[in-house]
Amino acid sequence: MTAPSLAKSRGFDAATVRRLLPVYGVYVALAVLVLFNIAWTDNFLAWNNLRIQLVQVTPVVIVALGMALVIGTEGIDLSVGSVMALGAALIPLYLGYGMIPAIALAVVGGVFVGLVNGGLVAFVGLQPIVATLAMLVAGRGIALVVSNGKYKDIRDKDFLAIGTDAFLGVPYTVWIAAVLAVVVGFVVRRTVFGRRLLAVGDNRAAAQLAGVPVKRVLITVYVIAAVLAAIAGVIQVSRIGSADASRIGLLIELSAITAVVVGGTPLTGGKVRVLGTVAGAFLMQLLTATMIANNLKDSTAQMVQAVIILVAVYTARERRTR
Amino acid sequence: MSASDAPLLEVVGVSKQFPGVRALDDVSFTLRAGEVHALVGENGAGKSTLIKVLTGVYQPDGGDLRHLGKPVTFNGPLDAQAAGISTIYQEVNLVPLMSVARNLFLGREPRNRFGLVDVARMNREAAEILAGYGITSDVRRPLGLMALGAQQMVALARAVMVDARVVVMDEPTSSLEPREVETLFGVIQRLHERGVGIIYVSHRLDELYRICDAVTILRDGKLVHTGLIKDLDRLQLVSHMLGRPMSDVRKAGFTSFGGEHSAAGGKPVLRCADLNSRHKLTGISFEVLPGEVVGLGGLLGAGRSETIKAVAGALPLDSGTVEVDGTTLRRPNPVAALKAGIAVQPEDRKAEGLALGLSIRENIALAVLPRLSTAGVVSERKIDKIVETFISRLRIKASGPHQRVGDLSGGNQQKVLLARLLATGPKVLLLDEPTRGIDVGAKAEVQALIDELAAEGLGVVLVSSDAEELVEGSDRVVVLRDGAVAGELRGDEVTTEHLMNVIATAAS
Amino acid sequence: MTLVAEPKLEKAEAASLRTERIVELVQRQGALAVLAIVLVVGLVAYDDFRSFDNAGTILVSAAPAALIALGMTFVIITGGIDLSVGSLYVLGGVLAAWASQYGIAAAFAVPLAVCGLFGLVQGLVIAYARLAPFIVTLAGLLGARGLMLALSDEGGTTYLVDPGAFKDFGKGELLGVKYAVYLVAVLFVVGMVTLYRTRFGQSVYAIGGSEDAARLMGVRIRGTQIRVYVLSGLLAGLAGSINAARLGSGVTVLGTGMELDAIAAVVVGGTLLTGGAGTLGGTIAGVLLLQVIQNLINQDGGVSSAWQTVISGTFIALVVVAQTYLAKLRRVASG
Amino acid sequence: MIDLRGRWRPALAVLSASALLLTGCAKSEDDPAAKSTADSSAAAQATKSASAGGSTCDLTKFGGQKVDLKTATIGFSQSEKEANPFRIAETQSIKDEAAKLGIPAANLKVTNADSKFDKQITDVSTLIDQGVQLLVIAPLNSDGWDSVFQKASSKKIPIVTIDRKINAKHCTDYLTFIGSDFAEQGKRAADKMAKALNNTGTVAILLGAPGNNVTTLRTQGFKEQIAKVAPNIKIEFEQTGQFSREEGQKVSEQLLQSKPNINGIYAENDEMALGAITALKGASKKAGDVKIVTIDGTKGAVQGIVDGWISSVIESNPRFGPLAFGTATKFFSGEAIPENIIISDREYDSTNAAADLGLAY
Repeated sequence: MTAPSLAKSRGFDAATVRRLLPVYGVYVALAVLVLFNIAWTDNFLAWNNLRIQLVQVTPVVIVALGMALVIGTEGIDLSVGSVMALGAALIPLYLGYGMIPAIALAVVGGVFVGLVNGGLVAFVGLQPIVATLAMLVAGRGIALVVSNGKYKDIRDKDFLAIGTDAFLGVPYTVWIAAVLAVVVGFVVRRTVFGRRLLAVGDNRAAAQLAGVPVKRVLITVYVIAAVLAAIAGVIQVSRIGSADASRIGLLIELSAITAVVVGGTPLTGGKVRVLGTVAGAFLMQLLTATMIANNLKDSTAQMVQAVIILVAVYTARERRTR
Repeated sequence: MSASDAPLLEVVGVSKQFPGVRALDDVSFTLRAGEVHALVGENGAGKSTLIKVLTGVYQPDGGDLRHLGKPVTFNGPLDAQAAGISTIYQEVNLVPLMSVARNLFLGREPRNRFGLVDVARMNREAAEILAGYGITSDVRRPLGLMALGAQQMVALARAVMVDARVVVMDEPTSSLEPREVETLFGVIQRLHERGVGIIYVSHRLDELYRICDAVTILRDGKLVHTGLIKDLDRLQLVSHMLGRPMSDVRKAGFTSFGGEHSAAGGKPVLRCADLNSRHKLTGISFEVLPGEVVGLGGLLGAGRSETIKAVAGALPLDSGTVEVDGTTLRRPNPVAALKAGIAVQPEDRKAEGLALGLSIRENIALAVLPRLSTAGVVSERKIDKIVETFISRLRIKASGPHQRVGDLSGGNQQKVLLARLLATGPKVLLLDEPTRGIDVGAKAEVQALIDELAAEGLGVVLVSSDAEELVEGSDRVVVLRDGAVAGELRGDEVTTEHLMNVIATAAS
Repeated sequence: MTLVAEPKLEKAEAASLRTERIVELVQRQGALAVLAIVLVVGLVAYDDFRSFDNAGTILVSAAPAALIALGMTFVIITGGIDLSVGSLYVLGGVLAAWASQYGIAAAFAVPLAVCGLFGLVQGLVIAYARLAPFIVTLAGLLGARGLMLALSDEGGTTYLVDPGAFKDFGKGELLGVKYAVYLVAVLFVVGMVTLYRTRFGQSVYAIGGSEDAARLMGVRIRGTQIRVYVLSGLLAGLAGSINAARLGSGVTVLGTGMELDAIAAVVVGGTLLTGGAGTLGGTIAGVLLLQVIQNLINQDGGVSSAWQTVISGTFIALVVVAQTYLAKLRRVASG
Repeated sequence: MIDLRGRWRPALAVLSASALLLTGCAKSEDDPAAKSTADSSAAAQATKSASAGGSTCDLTKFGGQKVDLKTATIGFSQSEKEANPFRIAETQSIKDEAAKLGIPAANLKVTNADSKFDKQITDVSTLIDQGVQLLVIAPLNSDGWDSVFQKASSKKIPIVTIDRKINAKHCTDYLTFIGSDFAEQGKRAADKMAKALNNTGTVAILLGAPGNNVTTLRTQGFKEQIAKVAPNIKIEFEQTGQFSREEGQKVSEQLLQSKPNINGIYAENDEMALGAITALKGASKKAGDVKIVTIDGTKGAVQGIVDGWISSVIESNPRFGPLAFGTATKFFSGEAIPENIIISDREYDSTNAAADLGLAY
């Protein structure tokens, strides 16, 4: 929106607000929360604090990016948390070969789960929620089996540096998330795959008849989501310094889905808002941070969160004019 | 029925406003007992809105609604149903997963003395009622497993089952075949005799003149004409609908096909040989020459749409070959078919044709994305170019290329779909009911376009339930029956009479 | 089309109808069939599995899960989903234990009222604000858990069930089977009658099958939606209640992942997540199946907890894949 | 149905290849800490108060039958996945002791409730159905065992609960509780904290999982004792770290930003403390800047003392095997068993951490 159009804001009536809210609602909410924190939370604007928020939000952002793509195809991926655990569990297993092979294998683990998810959805025709629910259960099991049920401490300096060191003052993990967000944004907006993905999400039968390789698109989407989740798992391991398959990524699917939906991507598919998703993840992160910083009780925190999710999703919902 | 003169249903000066559109503007309409009242107009004229006001789906912004002379307000479909108004919609609006009987009785199931649904009685009664409509299949089966026409019959049976005083029929014949249409007309006759008022919406002029007493014409949300249908000839009716002078309409005729195409001969651009698919197709063979329009005739369920899908690679084949320009498709699937130059326009444009939530631009470019991109990255410039070309060539009316396709009128949606097909630079066009559910003006444009494309040398396969359209638009007609070829009409044989003849003899 | 072709196709159609029926039966009762197989395997392989006591353990353990799955079946048939049930289950238990000091009636009534109200709010939001059930009940999951923590002093206080009628209900047996099992059985019968033989039940199927069609056919969409979420909330609260009676206290560390277990049981039982089709018989079979498998893993005793989850996940996938395959077969058979 | 020809072969290949890769040829880092765990008798539990004035229970009072442990069926119900050192050591200790006593592996039936309380109740019921003659339970929660007691007492099966107590009637519902006094652990942690901070400062608590008796008691004990011995220490922050390292780290990171004046962190288990250390490192704090007191006594935490990050660790000894089986043997031989067998937990601080590292688990 340019300045002149704001100037003649007589046209800025209820209808305009209604039209713009789904798109910009999440940013408004984010701004409100930031203002609240500036006013009430100590040291909020300190760079260190912002850095911590950025670092903590990265896993959710990365997972949510994949989730947004899956939701764009009218699917859902509940298995991301387990894939994170699997990626995490694979790291210590192969760190003996060095950092790169270990990360590569964690990614291969993600590809593996993604292929299974995608295969179940595309070829067998399972409901995404069921297919990935099965993988949610089995995936963590596999992660535990792989890691022998125990967590492992990591000592590889290079690997730990990913989680602790920074470039230009910004931690590597944040760079990684930013690059991934840009790449996903580019994929959605500018690539054949992105367009096809949206068409599949909007109308699968039509996409099929228009010559879109629907199955390949679906499988690719689930593979991407799983790979992103595995990367998030790797980052988490490097940050914590230990790979705990029973804990890593627990319930992250819910945070990711919330971030995506709050960001204005409808669960009905056919639309992906990458920037909105990132903003949605920040909103949820800032929300928890605010509540921890102000030492709210867990019970209050959860109830407040519930209400805010509802309000955010309500404003972000699509209003169809008929 | 009492001899009261009060009309069954009356709307006076009703208006209905939607964001940006005035769908109904001071419209009045009267339905009397025993009257079959045609409601006509182009798409977007306000017919559907008026029907929804009458059936309680919408509440009008202004004006009165009177039932048997008394003012009423319907707050929902239930209120209208309670007042004896039943509706049959164009697209079958029943629940496919529920059994036929449960669909028939939904909301008014017979109950036993414990207040529970009496399933045995319900099934028995359902079977009896449907037998009256010529349907003898098991009423306990899910409705979705029945043929479309039969489903429409169930919807009809449901609508008139109760003591309906008013029955609204929104294009009821669009998915019926001739025999079923006759059954429907029989039912309408019976209702007429019982004094039931019928509001009949249809694009098919023949039907209107056959069964209707009165006609109301809407255009752009306004009432244009209302009166007895016998006082209005066809040309007058069409000119009222289109808002064009009579002379223009006369020149154009009923369909806009120009007649014979100069199929210069040469090698067939499409050759299908012995297509077989279990339960659906048996030994279908035909060929299409460049510049030729080949019609696929036959009753609904005869295998027309299935044949189209099979050629387009969307229906798995047990055996048979599809050959385009002399090259046989190795593995029939939509991607391969498209690559070979086959473009298909499916019968149900909303379910299988368009991504309604996406823009015109995305829809047109969808099938040719690889061509408009380098290394998987699309070129916006190339897309813009191709989209602009087709928007102007097909005269797609929209606020711009970024408008959502779902917000367009049916005719423009169909054009977007055709634009997508043409953008692929096809050699063969498969058109399944290209003019169904679009208004008269758009229909003419689409028909003219088909002619034009054939003239450019494309092979066209045309499926249409509208016998006139099929006959006037095609150079040859291949008639199907029970998933097999029953006969072929060539040259002078391509007339409605011959077509009916082949279908009739084939069906016996 | 039927009018034309009926007489000729009769024979072929009769045959394909028969195939269709068989496939449909297997698909509907697939969970039951697998359950039977698993039971036979268990009976043959493990001595202790055969005991009457073990059957009782399976039934009584399955009781709360069965109640939750009962409500979930209604919700899923309408095409919705309810993620809040796990939290409502814990909340219901805490409330029941607290209320037991005022007698057995209060111990049942308070959780029912609160959880029913929770369901009502969710139903209202889903029906009127038209938000996706997934998100609404996800918020409900957080909200109900927060409420439970607030009531129990951040989980620090565990209310004990007062000795009295409510506690006796938890302990009581008839013919060696706990009262709760009878209660669940009765509720399932009531549920089946409601689902198959009342207009409300018909509306549930109609909405899930096609919301637009149902609306035009005069079904009260919002009313039905609200009612299924209330029902689901009530049943989750009741499940919490009977569990509190059994455990003798309002345990606060329960219920995580319960919603996913319930969804899995319902889906394994042959109910489509897309809505419009499903049976309560299948749901019972699904609940028991998951419980029996767990029991068999325990009987074996040699399976590590990591492998247990792998087995459960794979099993869910296999059953659902088999069902999808059968559904396809059915469509083919029906031509 | 599933069409896996042509183009999909690569996918299939990747699937099988990755499956192969994931299973075979793993190579982890060299593990210097993988020296044999000091399973010396020094690490075993020691009884602190075996008969601290409470009632006792013997075979006649309980009404059970004499059982020979060597041939008996014994059930052990573990509450959480053996993913953290405490649970690993606990289960291992039970199994090792059983083997030592010559109990055949088939007679020791082990279940794991995977942190689901419902499942633990069912697990124990199943164990009872299987005819176990002795139950060792590591309960997930202290309340909610009525149905189990009802079943077990009708069959007169003695129940030994370890590490967490069950709130129930001694000698009718269960035989004895073996474990630490959690409130006492909290109090000892408070003493250590007071000492480390010289009785003044601001302290944050990383709470355990909410709704857990361990959390409740460790918090309660700590707060009471701080109020008593060091009223000048203010507790300014209490947030749950869910007993996990990841959450502990996250919460500590937030804490260090919003309350930079914090001098001490009391973590209710070692995992959260280790998370807090990572957070401190991330905030460029040096070892000792913030005093950390924690409970459990895992190797990682004791190493933390050696490295200077942690002030002291109160042990919660998980090696219940010898004591549990020893108590059961005594009971079946007719001896009276006290209601609570409280073990004496070690504590580690800078004076003994390096030397006693081998005792940690």
